[in-house]
Amino acid sequence: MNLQVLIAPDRRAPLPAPLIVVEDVAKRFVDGRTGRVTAALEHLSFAIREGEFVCLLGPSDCGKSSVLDLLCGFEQPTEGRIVVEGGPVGEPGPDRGIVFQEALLFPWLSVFDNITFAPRLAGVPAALYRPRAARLIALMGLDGFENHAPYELSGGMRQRVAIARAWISEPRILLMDEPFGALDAQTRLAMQEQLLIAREATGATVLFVTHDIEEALFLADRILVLSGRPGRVAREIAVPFGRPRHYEALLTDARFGRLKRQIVEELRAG
Amino acid sequence: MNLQVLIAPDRRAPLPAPLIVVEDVAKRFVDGRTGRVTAALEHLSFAIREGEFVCLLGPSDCGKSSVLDLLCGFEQPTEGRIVVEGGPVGEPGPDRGIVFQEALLFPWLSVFDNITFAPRLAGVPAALYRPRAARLIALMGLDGFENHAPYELSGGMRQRVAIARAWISEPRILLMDEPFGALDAQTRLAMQEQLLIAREATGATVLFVTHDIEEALFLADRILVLSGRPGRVAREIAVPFGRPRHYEALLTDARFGRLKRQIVEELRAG
Amino acid sequence: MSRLSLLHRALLGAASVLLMLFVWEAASRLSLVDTLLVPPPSEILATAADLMRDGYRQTPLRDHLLLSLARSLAGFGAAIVIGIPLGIAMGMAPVLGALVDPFVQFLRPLPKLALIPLVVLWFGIGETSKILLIYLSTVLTIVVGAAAAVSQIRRQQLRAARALGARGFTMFRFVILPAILPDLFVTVRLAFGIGWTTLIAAEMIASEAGLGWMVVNAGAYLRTDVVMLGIVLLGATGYGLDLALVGLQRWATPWAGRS
Amino acid sequence: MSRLSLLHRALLGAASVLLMLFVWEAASRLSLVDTLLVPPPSEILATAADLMRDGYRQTPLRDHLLLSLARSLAGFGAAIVIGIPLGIAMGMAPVLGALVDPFVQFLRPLPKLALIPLVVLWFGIGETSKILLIYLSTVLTIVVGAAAAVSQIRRQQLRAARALGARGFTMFRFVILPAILPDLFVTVRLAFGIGWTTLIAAEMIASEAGLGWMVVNAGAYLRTDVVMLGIVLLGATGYGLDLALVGLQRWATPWAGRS
Amino acid sequence: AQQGTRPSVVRIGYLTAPRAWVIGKHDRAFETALGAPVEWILFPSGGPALQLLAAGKLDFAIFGSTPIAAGLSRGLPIQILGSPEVVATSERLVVRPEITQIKQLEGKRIAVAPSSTMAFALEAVIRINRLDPAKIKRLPLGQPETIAAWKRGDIDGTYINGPFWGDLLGSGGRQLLVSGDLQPHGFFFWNSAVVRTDFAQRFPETVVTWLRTVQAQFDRYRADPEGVARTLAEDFGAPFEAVRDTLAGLSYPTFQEQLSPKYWGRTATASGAPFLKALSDTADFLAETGEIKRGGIPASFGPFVNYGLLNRAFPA
Ligand SMILES: Nc1ncnc2c1ncn2[C@@H]1O[C@H](COP(=O)(O)OP(=O)(O)OP(=O)(O)O)[C@@H](O)[C@H]1O
Ligand SMILES: Nc1ncnc2c1ncn2[C@@H]1O[C@H](COP(=O)(O)OP(=O)(O)OP(=O)(O)O)[C@@H](O)[C@H]1O
Ligand SMILES: [Mg+2]
Ligand SMILES: [Mg+2]
Repeated sequence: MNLQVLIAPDRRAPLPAPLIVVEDVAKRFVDGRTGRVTAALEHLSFAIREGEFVCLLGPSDCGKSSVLDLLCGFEQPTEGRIVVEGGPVGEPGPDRGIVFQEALLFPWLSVFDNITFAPRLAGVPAALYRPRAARLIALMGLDGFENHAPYELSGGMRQRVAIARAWISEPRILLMDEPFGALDAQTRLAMQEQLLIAREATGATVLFVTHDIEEALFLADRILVLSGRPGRVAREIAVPFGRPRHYEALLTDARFGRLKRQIVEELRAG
Repeated sequence: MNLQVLIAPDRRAPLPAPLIVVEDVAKRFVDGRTGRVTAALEHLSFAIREGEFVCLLGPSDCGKSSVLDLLCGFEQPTEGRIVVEGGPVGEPGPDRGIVFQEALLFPWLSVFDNITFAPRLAGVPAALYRPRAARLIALMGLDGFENHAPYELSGGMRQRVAIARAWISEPRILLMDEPFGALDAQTRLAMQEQLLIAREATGATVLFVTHDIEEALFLADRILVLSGRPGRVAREIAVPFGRPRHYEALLTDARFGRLKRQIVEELRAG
Repeated sequence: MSRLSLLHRALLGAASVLLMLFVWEAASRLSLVDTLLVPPPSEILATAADLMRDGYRQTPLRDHLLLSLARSLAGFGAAIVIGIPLGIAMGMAPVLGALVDPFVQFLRPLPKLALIPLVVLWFGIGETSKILLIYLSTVLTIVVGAAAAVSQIRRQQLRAARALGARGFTMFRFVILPAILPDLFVTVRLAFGIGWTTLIAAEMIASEAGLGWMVVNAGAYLRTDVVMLGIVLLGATGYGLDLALVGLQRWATPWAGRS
Repeated sequence: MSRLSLLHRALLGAASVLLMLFVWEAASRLSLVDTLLVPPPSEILATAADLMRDGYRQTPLRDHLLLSLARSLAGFGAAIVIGIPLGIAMGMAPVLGALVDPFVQFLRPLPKLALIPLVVLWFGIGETSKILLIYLSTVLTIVVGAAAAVSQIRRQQLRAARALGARGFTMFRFVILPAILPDLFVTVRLAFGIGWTTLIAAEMIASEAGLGWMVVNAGAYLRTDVVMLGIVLLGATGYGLDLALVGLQRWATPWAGRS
Repeated sequence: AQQGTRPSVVRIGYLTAPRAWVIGKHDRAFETALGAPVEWILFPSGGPALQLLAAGKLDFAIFGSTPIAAGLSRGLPIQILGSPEVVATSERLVVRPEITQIKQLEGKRIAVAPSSTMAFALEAVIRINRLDPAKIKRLPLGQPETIAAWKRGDIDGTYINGPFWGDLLGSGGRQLLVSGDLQPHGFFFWNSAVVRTDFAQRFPETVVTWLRTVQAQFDRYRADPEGVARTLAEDFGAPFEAVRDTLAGLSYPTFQEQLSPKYWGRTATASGAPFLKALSDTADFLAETGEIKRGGIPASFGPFVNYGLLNRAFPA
């Protein structure tokens, strides 16, 4: 399971500039019929440098998914400004890999066709995407399910297909919304390790939403802890561990337990 | 958050008889067009006594959701026999509370109407279900969202509404498929505690699917560890902790760590 | 896809209609179209003024319109009230569906003109027959649309409903009906178009008023100005009713596309 | 809801049709229905045998049927090929939709009989006009159905597609079209019913063959046996085509209700 | 094509109902005579015929005087070429047996096919017998529907053409009168031959030949009514008796007769020949009921009759 799926030269810049800037953003949803306002985010500010791995951690409904929607350009901020790659947020494309909280597979496509959707659309030759797809299918434990329809999959399988579908294009920016939420501990660990390996290879910038503190500590360069709704950055934590990381080693690291407790308290307070 | 939601006399029998019996069950799915067979379960056998709290633990796609579908009568076993409450599996009703892996809320109903769906259908007077619904809404942290539509909720909120919707009828049997999967650690812990309290009060029999070993150890009387696909019971573990349980206490309990490691190994082997 | 506000839609629509009318009038003036068969908008307008003042065959223009509307809405209302439950029942109970389906599918594509003698034989020449013909032409479409919509509800959603105790009527009323509501609106819009189309056939039964009758009658005498006026009124009324249905749909099914 | 196999459906349907035919024949023999206007099945069968041998107005019965089928399928095929992309485009681009909508909604509910003079004026009395009339009556329904289906696709699904690079044509071809396929089948079934209904109107344009023409022509001579035979053939063919569409739908959209 | 040359195709419209002259379609008599291919175009009633003519899809047609009066009042560019078929017994007023006198029609419900010569004939009956038009409920109803309504007892009578009256008379209906009975009162109902004006201008010779050919067909019918009826019945897939009776229900004055002062005369006179006057009466009646605009009715229909070509085809 230690395949290097996404093979590309290390593009990590020597002096990384902010790739994503979120400045004093508020997002309020107005119900079309009643006019009722739900504030999801208020005064949210953060920046992500190129090549950084940032985890967004926060309680349920604090606005994590809303942040991703804003960064993808699916929603517009009610207030504030968002800059991605030096400009306004454009339409997302396969260079920005997105894993939604739901799998959102195309029900009319097989597992294989779902995974290869983006390269096929982009006209990438089959000779190029086929081996990549095969490796991802093996990696995701989907062997033998290539021709299954999405409705024939288990919940966790669907999520894995969605991950493979986003990864196959080797995106420079990865936005992932609780991608490993429906996976058991072992599968999840394998996925986490693969994600780190792939990131190492491509130098992709990752914004990773999770509600699992240990996961955030294992993966991230930096953790943004959001407050409860309406979300804003309650705390920013630089993760001190070097890379590559090993889960077993981390568990015995004193800083790991301390940071975890710190975050738990932060979350409890927010 | 320590409300006793489901108030009912303790119906736990002194000598509990098996309420659910699964005997050598196989479940294979046949693709309607290609005839391709996917074996989800093979030689699955277990029994659950009345009032028991059993966790179903297993890797992704080992057939956990399929087991619930069989117990609900939504699917028929390809082989083997299932007995629920002494008879064949009947249509599920509100006396059997089910929380699906997906929230499956009714999109045309508000949060409140989703939660009170079953009692309203059953003709329970509003005076009776309203206070129960109010307590559940508070418990689930949904205050102020009573009139929101499901599509205005976050992923975790949707799951909490689905849980409230199943709990409001105080079911004698609770079948839950990774109900707390999309929740952050803190919310999840609160939910787990509430589930135990409610169960204590009603004496409900619970079958709880999870991929989280600690969750299983915290909640269950007994854990059924399933093998990888096709699933069968690889191991049965009686959880030795007394009740009421406290998470902090468990974490320091030596048996907790040992059991956890045991299960991890079991899963890795399966 | 993104939505325009209804006002915005209406303005854009009005603009494109005005442009079309302008082109039509210009084409007539330049003799690019035959004005005997296709009178220009100005002449149609004059005829409209005429008929509003004097009526067409003793009946004021407004009454022709109202009578046709009343007939359609009666037939259409009955079709909704009967067609939706029947369609849902056929969708919910496949055996019932299989038994009734041949009749529905047999009758549905039948030209309603061909049914006129039978309708008269069994239901006479009064309003009943006219309304019945409109009813027949819409109810079958609604039945098919409703039954098809039922078969597209997510199974998991239905399982969730069953697990919460929904059965038979409660399943129909509280789960299936709302679940197919967005689809039903489409079906009802399509069915309404069909019903309105049938107006002419319906008003061939011993009518002396109504837009459909007016169009046929005027056509027999080459009163193409009246025919065109009738067509414009039929089309515009149909369009107006469709707009109303779309507005109702937006209001009634805010979750469509977001469930 | 659970599905019956197509064979099972067909058997149940056949049983209920046979029962109906039996009741009809019995009612005729007992003089409960007027046999002049409603000849019994046995007489219709005799007429069918007659017309198969000698033809109706020099044209074999089979050719009437085939001609009508060819006309409908041509109009209908054109309607599908043009209506689906147009409807989807209107659904995808709301401004386009708002501009075109008035014409679609105006034309859609227009009785096709009323359009015959215009169609004849612009397209003559040949096959073009007949096919055009059937085309017109179906394409607008398909456009509306397709546009409405687009607006019901889950937004999140479209977002996922956009995130994977689907835009414009690729969005249309690889996402929207398959996403609305189950709905499209329903729309097409409903539209086909409408197109078949229009056959009579279409074959009123200077025809000398075709089922619709046969029904109208025989009516003028009180040949109710031929009229009834025509009705039965029209209905049965419509039913058969609908069955074929349902079969195709099941085969083509196995995910319907399970996405 | 230049004036005087032959048209590349001649388009002839004919009614769904059986007509004697259509026997010429059966043996291609028109093709032979005209020396040009002929397209036979079927239309179900006068209204569609007007539309086909207006759209320029027909060159010749023979159909009812009522729609022709309406079409001319709308400025339809056609010319009248006589009246080879005059309604005699083919259209009849049939009522319930208890109605024995025309006066009893008051308070009754009479079905009549809308915008047909019969609708006009019913009005003539009312006028001739000084009935109160307000007291007679006239129901516009197609013929098969009329049969159905009769069987239900929804109507008390109908002015109807063959073969439909056959069944009504067979089931106890009483025939009060036929259209021919109205002729002494100056009410004529007939089918005119018409030609598109521009066609007549471009191909006068063809019009002349066509007229003679039409006359030849009627002559054939007169010589052998049964044989023509049989051939037509086979062609039309209609019962022989129905065709025979329908054909026999019309009278067929020759063109020579039509050009006599009893019908059209040989020139457009100011006083108006009976048929010209009947055409004006028809138009007036239509204007009265609101079907056509009074302003559109020509002072005389004389200018719309192509006396020139008629005289050339059938010199006195
Ligand atoms: N379309 C919408 N209309 C109204 N309110 C919305 C909408 N989308 C999100 N919200 C609200 O915004 C808040 C944040 O939602 P969001 O989905 O971003 O939370 P989240 O942090 O992703 O939660 P979870 O961990 O449960 O997925 C919630 O209170 C939710 O109700
Ligand atoms: N309708 C179906 N048709 C074909 N195969 C199916 C169907 N439903 C489930 N399966 C297969 O059965 C196996 C078990 O699925 P199930 O959903 O029970 O797994 P699970 O243990 O719940 O997994 P997860 O934790 O990922 O939700 C999977 O391999 C899946 O592909
Ligand atoms: Mg979320
Ligand atoms: Mg599962």
